[in-house]
Amino acid sequence: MTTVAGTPGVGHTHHDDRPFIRKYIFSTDHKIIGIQFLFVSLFFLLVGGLLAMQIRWQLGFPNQPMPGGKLLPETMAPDGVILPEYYIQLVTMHGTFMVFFAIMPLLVGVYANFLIPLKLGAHDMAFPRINMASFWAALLAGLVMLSSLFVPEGAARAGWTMYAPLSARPDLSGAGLGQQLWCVAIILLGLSSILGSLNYITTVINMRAPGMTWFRMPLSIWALFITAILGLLALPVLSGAAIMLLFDQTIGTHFFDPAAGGQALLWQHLFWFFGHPEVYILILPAMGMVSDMIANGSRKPIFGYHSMVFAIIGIAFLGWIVWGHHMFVSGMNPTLGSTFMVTTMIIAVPSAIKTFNWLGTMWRGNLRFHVPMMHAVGFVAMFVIGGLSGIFMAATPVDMHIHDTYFIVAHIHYVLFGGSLFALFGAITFWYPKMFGRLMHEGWGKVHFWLTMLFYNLTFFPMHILGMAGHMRRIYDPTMYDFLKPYQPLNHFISISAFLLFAVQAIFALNFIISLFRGAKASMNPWQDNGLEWTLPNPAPHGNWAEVPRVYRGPYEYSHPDTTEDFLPQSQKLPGDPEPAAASAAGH
Amino acid sequence: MTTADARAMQPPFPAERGVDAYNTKLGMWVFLASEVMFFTALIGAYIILRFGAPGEWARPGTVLNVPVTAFNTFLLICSSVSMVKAYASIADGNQKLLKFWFLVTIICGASFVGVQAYEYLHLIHRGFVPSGVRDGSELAELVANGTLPGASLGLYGSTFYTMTGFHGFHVTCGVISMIYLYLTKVLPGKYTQQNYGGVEVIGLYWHFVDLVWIILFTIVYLI
Amino acid sequence: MRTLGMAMAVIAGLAALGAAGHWSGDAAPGGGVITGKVKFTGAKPVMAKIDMTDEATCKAKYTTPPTQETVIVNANGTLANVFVYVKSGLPASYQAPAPSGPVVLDQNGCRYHPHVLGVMVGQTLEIKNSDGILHNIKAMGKKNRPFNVSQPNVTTTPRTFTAPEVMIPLECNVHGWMNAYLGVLPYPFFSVTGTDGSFKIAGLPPGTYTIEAWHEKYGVQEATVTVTGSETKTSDFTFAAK
Amino acid sequence: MKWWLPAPASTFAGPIDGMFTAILIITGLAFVLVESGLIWFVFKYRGRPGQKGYYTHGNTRAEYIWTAVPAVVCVGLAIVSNHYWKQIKGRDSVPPDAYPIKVHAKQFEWLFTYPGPDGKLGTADDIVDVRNKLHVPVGRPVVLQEEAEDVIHSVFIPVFRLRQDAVPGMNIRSWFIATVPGEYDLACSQLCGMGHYKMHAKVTVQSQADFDAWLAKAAQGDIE
Repeated sequence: MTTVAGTPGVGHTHHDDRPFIRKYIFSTDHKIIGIQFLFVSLFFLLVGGLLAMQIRWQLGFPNQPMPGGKLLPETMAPDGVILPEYYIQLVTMHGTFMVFFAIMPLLVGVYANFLIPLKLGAHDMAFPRINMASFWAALLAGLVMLSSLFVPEGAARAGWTMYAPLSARPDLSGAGLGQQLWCVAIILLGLSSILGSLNYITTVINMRAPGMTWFRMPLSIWALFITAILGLLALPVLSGAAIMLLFDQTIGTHFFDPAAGGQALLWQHLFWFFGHPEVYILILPAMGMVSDMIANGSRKPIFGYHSMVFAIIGIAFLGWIVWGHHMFVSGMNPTLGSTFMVTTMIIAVPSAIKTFNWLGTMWRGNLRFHVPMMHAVGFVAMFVIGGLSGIFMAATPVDMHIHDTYFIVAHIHYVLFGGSLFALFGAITFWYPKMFGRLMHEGWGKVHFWLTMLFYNLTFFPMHILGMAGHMRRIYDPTMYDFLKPYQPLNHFISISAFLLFAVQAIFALNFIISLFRGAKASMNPWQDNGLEWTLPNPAPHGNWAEVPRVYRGPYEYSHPDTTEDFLPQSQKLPGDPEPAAASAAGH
Repeated sequence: MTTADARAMQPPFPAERGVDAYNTKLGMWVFLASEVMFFTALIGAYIILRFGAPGEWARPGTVLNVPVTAFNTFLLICSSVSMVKAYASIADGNQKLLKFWFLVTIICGASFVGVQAYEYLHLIHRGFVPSGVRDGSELAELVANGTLPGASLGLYGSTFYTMTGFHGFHVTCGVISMIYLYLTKVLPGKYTQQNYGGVEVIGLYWHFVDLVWIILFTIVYLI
Repeated sequence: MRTLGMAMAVIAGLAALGAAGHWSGDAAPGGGVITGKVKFTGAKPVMAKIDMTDEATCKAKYTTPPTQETVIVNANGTLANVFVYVKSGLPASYQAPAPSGPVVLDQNGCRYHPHVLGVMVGQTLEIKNSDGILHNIKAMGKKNRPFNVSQPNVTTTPRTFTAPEVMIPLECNVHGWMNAYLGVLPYPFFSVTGTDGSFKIAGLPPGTYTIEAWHEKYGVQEATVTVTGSETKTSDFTFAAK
Repeated sequence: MKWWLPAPASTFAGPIDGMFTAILIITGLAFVLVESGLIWFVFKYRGRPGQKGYYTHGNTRAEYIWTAVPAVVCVGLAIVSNHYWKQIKGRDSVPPDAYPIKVHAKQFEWLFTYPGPDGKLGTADDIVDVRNKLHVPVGRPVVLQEEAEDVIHSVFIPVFRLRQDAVPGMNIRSWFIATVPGEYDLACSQLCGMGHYKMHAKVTVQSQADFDAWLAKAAQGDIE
């Protein structure tokens, strides 16, 4: 394409007369789809949390009737006492819901949808209808997964990593239909992710507003863009693996059946080839949004923007060649283990760069501790712990001891909860006004932050100790091991902290819901941010801009010496700023 | 170029320079990247399983009917050629030839699916199923008298049906999409010399499916 | 408290043992009766000892080391745990009576009691864990829906079966030696030989029947018996050591 | 309750615990550096009205430093890790005179097969399928030959710092030298089904004489 001459700017901001169902249910508007993802994934976050509470009950109070457990059917918890097969369903479904239906859609489904067009100055996604299909496929996948908890024999029960042959053999796992539904839901989710990703990628490449060059894109968009590429290339591998698993379960193929020559490790290779990029899918967008929030809260340009971008790209690239570090003790060739160990050690470097750059951003800033900033700083503090604990398991000999123990559980929760979820609490608060036109309550937001931070650390930090002692993952009753018996008080303590951690999330939920109706009306740019989205009214209208905005600079020009204000929106023209080239080509 | 045409093939608003491809075309390329990964997973699994298989892998032609599939491959390659012809026709603004070559492509594609369905039925009749060889079938006898290596046939069935099945599924989706485009766009003459993005995009998909088949045919039928 | 529970479990287990000694399906009163003994010839095989050191609860329930129950030859030279049942011959119009009450399968001392048992289609099988330690019950039926459930403590799980099947193997994977066999039939004409090696199938309508004796190691034997009126016919089986 | 690794009982514990401690110190330093920096900045640079932040886009030199230092440290750790990894798990690391014990893992039991007097597995004098009891002589290399019947299991002996998955269709060797006599736990650490938590075995490390005596008794069928 050489010219875009004669194409007028498209404005949709005239009176919006679409019927309710097209506007809020079967909407093709990226913002509505983002909000739909938000509600749905918050629901699944709650489901995942409820499952986690049951896990913690069993570990803290083994073989005691769970409060409310009598509501569960006999096949799950007779007389309220959790059964071993229900316990392993709990750990499986907790992991599955949190990874695939809560954190991933919260980060990508919500914020890629909501932010990419808004921050790039596009009127919508490249393919709005495909975008809508992506949401409905994800919702369907979630409902299929949810329904699997209620089928006879119960849900999938081979861990969220679904290691074959346990997952492939109903006679060995004790679950037939539940395992199949897991595969079906994952295939649907893969479809949804691929549809979403191709949309995000196309939009970022082709639909940036004039002047929004690659290196003027906010880091959140960079992260979401790279995440979309990871998702695009990783999810089909998972889908392929899930299809093979489904065929093994249903039509008698032998992919993972060693008795007929199939290979048990094939599943692990396929799963982790997807799974490690997936881990970065779950953290990169959080890193990107935290960069935006930290720059905003520090009132300073981000420190080392380019190295931040290259760190994201580096992580994404290295993320493809580290999958074997999940398999050091799996029986994989030990020489291969050495290779994966080296790449894994190297992937720590870009994460370190990002951490130091965040610190550099705060250095000599003029820090504003609004709720999003608190969560962003909390993210950095917690991500550091999660990142550093990763080095223990990257060191292959040490991994021999801590693999598949609570040390790993602590690590993944420091990254996913301390990392991604803290970033999400911040992001939800930060972009809430642009979604709903109101602000979440500041005071309650801070209370929620401090209580979450406290109970979160009380819950997950002691898990490192358990892991060092050798406490295995996914065991139903640790008290039957002599070497774990002395640690039961710690399990007890963790469970109580976990219940309190769950309970204080009610503050967030109530703040979220009440603010929808009673929150203070937000101004157009309540955080005094530079992003393009803050030049729109609240909530942002369908079609976003009547006139496509022009971009004159990068997104982090805070405390610019030439301005009196301490922020300088990307679309604000200063004297001497040249007009973007593409804009003049458009012939306005 | 009129405004309407431009909208179809270019972003309908001023934008920073992206790549030299309109959204749908770029989107298709991106989608095909994900398809590559999907088939990579299937083919990768096949390679790993075949190299690690217990005993000998069935020699080409002992289970599968190679000549029939070779003909089918020829059909699919023809359809790719006719797709190029259709594209070239509309790029020249020739509606008539577009209609002809597009239809040829559909017919070749549909025939491919038909021949594959026939092949499946025939194989299942002979006793070759996804789980290996059906007891008491013609192939089971061959295994019993030692003409066919039996140990790896379970993997052979698993990989064969999964790979060719998903390829067939892709061809079927392509044929359905082409029939839809033919009825709604090609026949009513909605593609013009200035606006033929749909033909180009479905063509990309079709060439990809064709390419995958050539790889599959080589590694599954010939090697 | 715990001792009391254990004592009760032992009593329950013994009671179940007693009940298992000679158990047959409930049949309507009257009708023909087929009875007989299952004899055993040849050297009595030695059953392997079961190492229960790992499960103190179970080990404590035995004074002498427990052995496998694959072949149990009675003192009178007969074979126990043979499932004898009417394989065919019932008129198509035959209406089986409703099963009366549940059948109990007890897991006590890390063994199944009884080792071989039968239920009617639709009849409740109460699977009981008297040990209070984890057992799982894996039933790999081919005609009945397979199941694999666990019992981490003293509890009872009811199950019913939908289709006739001889036999469904039951096993516990926590204790590899634990296995049992379950026959499911649409009528009450089955019996398991006990400590005297005899079986009794009662309440048969007149007819000519094929009866089959099934043993987990020695396979099956068939016999044909004709019953007219409410007479008692005898049909003995003999299994030889292999 | 001990807030540290379990008491060591194999030769692997030395390097593994040493590496653990070293990494703990390195990461501990990084942790203190970052977190104290964070807290210091939070107080030092807290916002004051009417003030602006320091306008800078970064400092290449600083970025080089904090790229290079973690890179050097990580590569260093990788080299050390690899050194011990090759000793512990490397293809050729198993001592040729290691005493072989076959481990057959199935839902939810460990069955150990000991070579008889001839010291070789797969011969007639093997003591087969000893359930949930692993006896090993102290101070002598032992190699476990792991196989799984149904699903993936994992041999985990915390005091030995030993973990190796047992995968169906594979025969995986895993060796160690026990150093301290005593009774320890062996646990399955790979989710293998509903009885996973119950799949454990007792490990008895004993002197060669005691071990031989036990083995002789076991050969008689007296495994208790």
